[in-house]
Amino acid sequence: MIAVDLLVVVPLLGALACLLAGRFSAHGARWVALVFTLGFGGVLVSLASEGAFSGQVVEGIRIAQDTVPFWDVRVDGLSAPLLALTALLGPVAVMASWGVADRAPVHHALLLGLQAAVAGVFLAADVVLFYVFWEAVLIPMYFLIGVWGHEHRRHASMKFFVYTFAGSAVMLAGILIAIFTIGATSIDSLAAGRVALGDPMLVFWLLAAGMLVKLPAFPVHTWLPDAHVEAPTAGSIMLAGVLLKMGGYGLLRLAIPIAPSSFAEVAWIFALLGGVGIVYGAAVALAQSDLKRLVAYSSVAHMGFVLLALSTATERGFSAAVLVMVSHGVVAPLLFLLVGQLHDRTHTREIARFGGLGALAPRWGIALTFGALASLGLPGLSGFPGEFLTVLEGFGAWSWPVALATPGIVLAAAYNLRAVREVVHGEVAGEWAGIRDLSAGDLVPVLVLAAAIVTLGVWPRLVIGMAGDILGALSAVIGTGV
Amino acid sequence: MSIESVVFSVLGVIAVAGGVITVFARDVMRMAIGLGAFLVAVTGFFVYWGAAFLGVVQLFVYIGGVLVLMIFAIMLVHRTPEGSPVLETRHDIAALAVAGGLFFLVVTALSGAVPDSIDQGIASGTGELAGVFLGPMLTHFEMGGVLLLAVLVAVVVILGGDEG
Amino acid sequence: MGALLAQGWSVVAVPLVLAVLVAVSGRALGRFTPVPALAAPGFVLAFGVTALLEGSHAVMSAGSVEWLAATGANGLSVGWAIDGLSAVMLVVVGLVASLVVLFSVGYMSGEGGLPRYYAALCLFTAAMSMLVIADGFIGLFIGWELVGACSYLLIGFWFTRPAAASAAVKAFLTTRVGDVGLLLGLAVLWHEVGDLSYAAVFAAAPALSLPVVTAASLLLLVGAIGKSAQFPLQIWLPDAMEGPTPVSALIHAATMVAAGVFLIARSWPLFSLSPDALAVTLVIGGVTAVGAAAAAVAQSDIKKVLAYSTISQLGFMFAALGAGAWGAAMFHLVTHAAFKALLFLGSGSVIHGCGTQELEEMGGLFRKMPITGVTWLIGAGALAGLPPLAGFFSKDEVLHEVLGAGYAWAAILFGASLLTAFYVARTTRLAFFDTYRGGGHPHEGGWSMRLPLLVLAVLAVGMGFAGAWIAQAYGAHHGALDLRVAAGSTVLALAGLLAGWKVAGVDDPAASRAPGLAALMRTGWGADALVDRAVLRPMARISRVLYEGVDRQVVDRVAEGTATVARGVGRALTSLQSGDAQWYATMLGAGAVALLALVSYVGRGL
Amino acid sequence: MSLVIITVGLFCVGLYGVLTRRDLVAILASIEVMLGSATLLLVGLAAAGTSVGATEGSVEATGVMVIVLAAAEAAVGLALVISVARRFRTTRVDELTEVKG
Amino acid sequence: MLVAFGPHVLVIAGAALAVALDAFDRRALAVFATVAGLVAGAVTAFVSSLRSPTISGDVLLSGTGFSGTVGVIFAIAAVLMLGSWRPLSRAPFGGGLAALAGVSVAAAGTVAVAADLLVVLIGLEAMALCAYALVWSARTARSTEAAVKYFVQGAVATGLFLLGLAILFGLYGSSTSYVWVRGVMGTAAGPPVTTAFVLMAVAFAYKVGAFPFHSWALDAFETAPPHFAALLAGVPKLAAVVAMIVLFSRSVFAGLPTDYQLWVFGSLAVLSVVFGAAGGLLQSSYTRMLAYSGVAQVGYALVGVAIGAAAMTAAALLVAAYAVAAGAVFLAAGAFRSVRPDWDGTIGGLAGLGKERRLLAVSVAVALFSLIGMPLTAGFWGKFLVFGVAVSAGYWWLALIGIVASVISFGYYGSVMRALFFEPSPASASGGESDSDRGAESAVVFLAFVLLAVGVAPLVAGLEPVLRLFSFT
Repeated sequence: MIAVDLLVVVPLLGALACLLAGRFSAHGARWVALVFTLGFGGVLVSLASEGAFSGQVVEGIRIAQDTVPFWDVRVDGLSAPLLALTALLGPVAVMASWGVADRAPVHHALLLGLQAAVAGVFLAADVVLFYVFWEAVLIPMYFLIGVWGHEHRRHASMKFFVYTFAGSAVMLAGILIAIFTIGATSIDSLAAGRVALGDPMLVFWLLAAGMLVKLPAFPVHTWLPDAHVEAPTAGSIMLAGVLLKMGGYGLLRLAIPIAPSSFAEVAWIFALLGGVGIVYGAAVALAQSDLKRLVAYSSVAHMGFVLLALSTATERGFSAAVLVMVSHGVVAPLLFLLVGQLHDRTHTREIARFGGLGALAPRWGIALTFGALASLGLPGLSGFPGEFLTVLEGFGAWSWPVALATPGIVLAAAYNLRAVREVVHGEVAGEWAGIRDLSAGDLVPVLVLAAAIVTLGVWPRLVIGMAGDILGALSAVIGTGV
Repeated sequence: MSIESVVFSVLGVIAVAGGVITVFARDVMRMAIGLGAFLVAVTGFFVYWGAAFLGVVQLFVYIGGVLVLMIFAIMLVHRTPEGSPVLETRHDIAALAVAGGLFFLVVTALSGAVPDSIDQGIASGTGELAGVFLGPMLTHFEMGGVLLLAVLVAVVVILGGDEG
Repeated sequence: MGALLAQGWSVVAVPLVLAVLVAVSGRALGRFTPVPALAAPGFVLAFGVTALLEGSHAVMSAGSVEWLAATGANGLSVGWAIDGLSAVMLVVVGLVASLVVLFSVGYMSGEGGLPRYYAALCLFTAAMSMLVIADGFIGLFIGWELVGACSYLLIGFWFTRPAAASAAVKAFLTTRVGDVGLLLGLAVLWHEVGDLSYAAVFAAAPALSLPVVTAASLLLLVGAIGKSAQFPLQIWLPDAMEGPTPVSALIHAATMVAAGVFLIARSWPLFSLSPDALAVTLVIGGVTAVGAAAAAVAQSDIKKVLAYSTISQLGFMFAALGAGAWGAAMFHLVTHAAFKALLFLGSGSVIHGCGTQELEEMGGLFRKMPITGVTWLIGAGALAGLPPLAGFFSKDEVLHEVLGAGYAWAAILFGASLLTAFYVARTTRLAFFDTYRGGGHPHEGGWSMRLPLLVLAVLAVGMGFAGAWIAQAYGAHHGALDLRVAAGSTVLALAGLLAGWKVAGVDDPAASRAPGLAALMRTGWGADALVDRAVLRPMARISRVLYEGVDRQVVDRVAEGTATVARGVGRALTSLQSGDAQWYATMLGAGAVALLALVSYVGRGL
Repeated sequence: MSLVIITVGLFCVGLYGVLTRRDLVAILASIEVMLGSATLLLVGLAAAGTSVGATEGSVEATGVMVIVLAAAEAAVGLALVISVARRFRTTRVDELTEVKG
Repeated sequence: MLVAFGPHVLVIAGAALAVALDAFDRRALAVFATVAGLVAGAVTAFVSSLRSPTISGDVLLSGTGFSGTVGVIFAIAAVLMLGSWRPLSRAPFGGGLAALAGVSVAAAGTVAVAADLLVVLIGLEAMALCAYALVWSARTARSTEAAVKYFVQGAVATGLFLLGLAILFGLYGSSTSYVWVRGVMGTAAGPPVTTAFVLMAVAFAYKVGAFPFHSWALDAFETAPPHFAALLAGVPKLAAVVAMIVLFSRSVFAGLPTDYQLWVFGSLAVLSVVFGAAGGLLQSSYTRMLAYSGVAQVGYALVGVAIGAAAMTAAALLVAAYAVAAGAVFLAAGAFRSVRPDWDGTIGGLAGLGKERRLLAVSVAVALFSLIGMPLTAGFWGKFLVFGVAVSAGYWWLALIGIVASVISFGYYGSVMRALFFEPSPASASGGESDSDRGAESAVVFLAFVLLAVGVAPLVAGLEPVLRLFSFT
């Protein structure tokens, strides 16, 4: 019997251990961080024995039964895949930031804190706890960007914090209304007592606002490119990998269950935002001259798929949304990891300055090509099942208008392959003649992510199998129209 | 016209005149005189209403206070080239609006709530007063002591120290 | 045998595993890398033959897994269902692929990055197999996309050549446009039927309303057009010649580009219900056949000639499909696979021999490279449609069917075959006869290059007589030889050959007579320029405007603007703190007055 | 009523003085007028007997406390004014505008 | 009576002792005497907070949250006084200043629990008089100027309160105790009552520094000695807010239709929030920025006051959290100064301090996050409850304004963290001899720890333990 609570506790202990170890040796702190992030995975795996990955609900410990305890954590089919994602990206992020020299222990402690907070978001079964973790995520991320970021890190960190904090603040208003009109804080009871809401539409939009910013959906996405470009590699990995997922997760976990009928009423807006995001994000990505910014905008496009999938309000649509989220949660980190490794070597991300790197650093070149193909949704890789299902279901729900979003699919291929052509292919840029190819150490995280990408692409049921029941129930609730 | 109303009117006139002079006089001495007149008139009211003790307190506290005030005033007040102390006033519409508005609103609010004439006075000896202070108003008394302690220390701190 | 057949998945799995093996252990295997690479298509071939020998055109082996179902079955399964059609395709794929790998041993020797090359070939074999054995549209689509990816990788094999890199991207993007159509077609079917397995869709098809069927068919057609480089998506195939020649033979002549034809043949129960869709297919096929043939006439690069020729021949197949004869189309597909692969490998041997692709720098190679020459002549004859070569029979059947569909289109196709014979003769003479104009020392390749040529040559000769048997294998009727058509086309072919031969003698006649037209034809009717002006440049401009104009100037400006606004408000408010104590006191009093006023207002009940 | 008008009027006059007098000494004087008139109102209204069941002495006691309070205000105020005069060699409040923004 | 006033008496006694000790120039001892008085007062207050609420002599409330508030006020003050031990023991009349601080805190404690208009008035006055001197005690030109301006505005405010008192006492008086006035007044909501209501509301709004009665606060908190700014910024507000809700919503003016409280304090709240948040964005001076942010924080508290009795607990918790956090950040200013004697007082001047004094900087960050209202800090629960009550009272827009303003507030709170952690230390870092003020630093760290503890504990233990301290029933 392993307590679910450990998923929050272990990384926090890890953060402390990191700081302590840092007093003696920075390198030791790295290993400590790695061990604890792996420990997180270990806890999660051991939870499998209790059915955490077969859609079962695994409750955490309830402290202080008598009073009103906000601490109520559990793993269920919806959170399990995202927790697995968190477990996967934790070590990857640590390995990706192995070379951080400046205050490395603090850096890794913040990473672990971030992991704890994100895990908390996915674990929380109580809306207050959910919000607490939701906000707590900002703090380590803010410092990661601000301290270890690149040229414009100060502005970027401020923008990231204020922008997303604004979103979640609005969300807080919604949460408050829900709590104090329904008179409960556990998400289940909120969903159960939703009829008490005087103005569900207001509540829904207040809640959704925060999540749409986090996702991010067009037109509230502009914090993302800045944050990504300036963030250190590990920060980008966590940001793209799990932080963005909080948005979609929040919609499925909180906003839709509390106000399903309102959601059904405005689903078309979500479809619209999603469709626009798909095309817009891809088109803008096509215009980027900065490799990292390109990847950032591709995230906007992918999150557009999530919105479109959600808007169908069917079980399969929700499954598609989860698939896209998880897939993007491994593909984008891979790309950011590779871009980061390139930046470590060349200290630039200017696409124009590269060329023929495939000849100079074959391993890296192959990896980037692989990542690009995954990102453009090639079958057999993780991107395909979700986007494929999204289009099928989207057509079912919205019919021909969905065709307007499909140019995004071509554009996705365009910007990804353009990046490959300009950077990996083409004339060899003599500037980087002596560039180091990926070392074995660099390869480990790359291979881990690549393996995940292939696995998800070949066997998507791994993910949707867990969430199916919950999502089915959710779409059924929407069907009832209450 | 009863003797009461006559007394009342006289005191009122003095008080108003004194107050107005205090606020508008350019010359320090005039201001001092005006303030004195105002305070005396207030004292007069107290006595007239039978609150003799109150009057006495007022007299002592303020005559002392005002004397001190005036001495310092004449010491400190900014002087013209000719050497005569001048008190300048910047009349401004905002201040006038505030004062006027307050007057209007308060008076209209109180109109009707209070009788036109004073029909009864306050008659109480110092004994009763002591009784009150040691009885129901003990806390007030203590607080007054605290207040004076604060004043004492504050004044010492502010004036006692050299320009540290 | 049956045991093997039952395990349909293996025909995908084995090449896949071998691909991984080659990719991983390529460096270790060294010069033996091709061995496992050869095993992959070999297995496919063996499997296909086994299936073919079953002699049944119905489904012989099937199986599937629920793939995208969260819970239970929801019609999104992936699986295999091997029938005659798939068997024939498997044989084609396996055979050509094996020969191409064999050919590559000689052709690619000494190249860098061979593991990548052979791994991609194996992967392609796997993907192509998946495409053909799929039991439903999902499996087909997966294979469909994967072969595209392999094509991308192989065209860009020499990725440091900008031309190759660009060609790879161009190929992928152009086909991707078609794929989107296919995807939407699937969406329509999914929406209407709720199940994407062939069985379910075809069972439900007759019940569907005609507009739905037409819409679905046309969308599938879009996909086919993209893959098979039909008008208006033909532009990528000529550029694809940047890839290694064996790749061109396999992917861009024999198998992948034919997938479009296979798709329509496969979904015939659907297409056959929609006359409009068939009509469109016919039009596209006809236009492409003649247009591409004309473009081929003006090419100076031997591979470009073959590329346009491929487009044109695929046009024939589409025309046949449009005419309602999927059997004829498939037959032509099979024969074309043989003789076009032969021609490509032949050209490869030529290029290998004299190190150029320019016809101007060839000539008189027949004597210098006899085997290549002979086999080339056979292939050329087949392409031109000379009896009794394979091309003759299949093209005869196609023309016969189109004739049945309408004289106009038949006339166009006859014209196309005339042009075909013309450019065949021209190319052949320029390359193999007269005197050698190049600077190199042309020579035959090794046995590994000769053997495939011979095998394919044999097929190009013999296959024509196996028409009935092949048709029976995939269960289509095989009409007897239509002598009128045969005679006509033969005459046309001879005429074309003669003309072509003569013209080839003169120095660039077309250019001298009608330079404009020649240039237009050489550029494939200026399609690239058109696309560049109509699509690429506008798209680039739009995306730049969206980013710099909209995203930075508007969307982000608004977000950042809120901060500016807040500071502005702050500046206005802090101007109250003038430092004047009496002003502060005035504010205080004013506040009191305002509140008093407010309250007396509230008192009167708001 | 006349009492109210007189006292409130004086209060406002004093307030006006505080808001307009330039010299801290004069401001102090104006403050005295404000507080004095307020005290006057307090005692006066009580004397007017509008208050219910007044216990003997409580009014005077209250008045005394108020007077003490006003005196305290004046004392500290004066101390501050003197320190200002010492430091800035002036008691003009309009010359004290260093702290702002 | 003694139960109610006992704690205050202890504090005052400590202060008096401090005065005496100062006379013998034993400043350090004087400070400790004050602290001792505060601690004793806090302890007794906490003890009596276990009793049920009583009102002694119609004058002072005690028991439950009332004593609890007093205890919190004294406790915070005690920590802050300890933290300011070094500067005080070095300042001329340090003991006297300590005594003044003690007296003002005692007065604040009285105001918080007073049930008598006159006592409230005297208490406010005592606080004010001490505050003038404490602000002045920086002995700089700016502080003198600020003090005298503070005084001018204070005099007007006192006058207004006195006017209101005169009206109430004159009309319903002979006693100024809430119980009495309320009894006589009944539910009469005539113009005189509303007038008195507004006049007193203004006096309180001035005391807490709400817009447009805030000007003194900006100058005072900027120029005062940091350790006294720390004391004056938080503690009096806690007292005043509790007193306001008692006076305006629970006793004397409870008879008024709630519209009055809502409109008066609601409008003040919105104005203050907007002014503080927007104005803070422009400040370059660390302490002045904090002063501006204080105005915004008062706005949040006034949301609670506008709602009234229902929000009393929430508002008290919010202001208490603010008092702790404000104490920490202001005290930190002194600590910064001692680390960097050549600090120009600007936010930018703090560049790189995060590396030099990590624990101090992190604690400041915690306090700032609490001021923002981030979860995991006490500040979150304060806002959570206040806005929650506002929402449940149907004023979700009031809550939304507050929430959005707290987002804006990150603009200036964040700039401090940015300077501390993101900026490199200036090249000429070691200008002047740096000897860090351990006392102040450890006080800051302790306060930050309190904020964290109160912020995290409720997650697992529920809010009850925290709220028990501020339940006024």
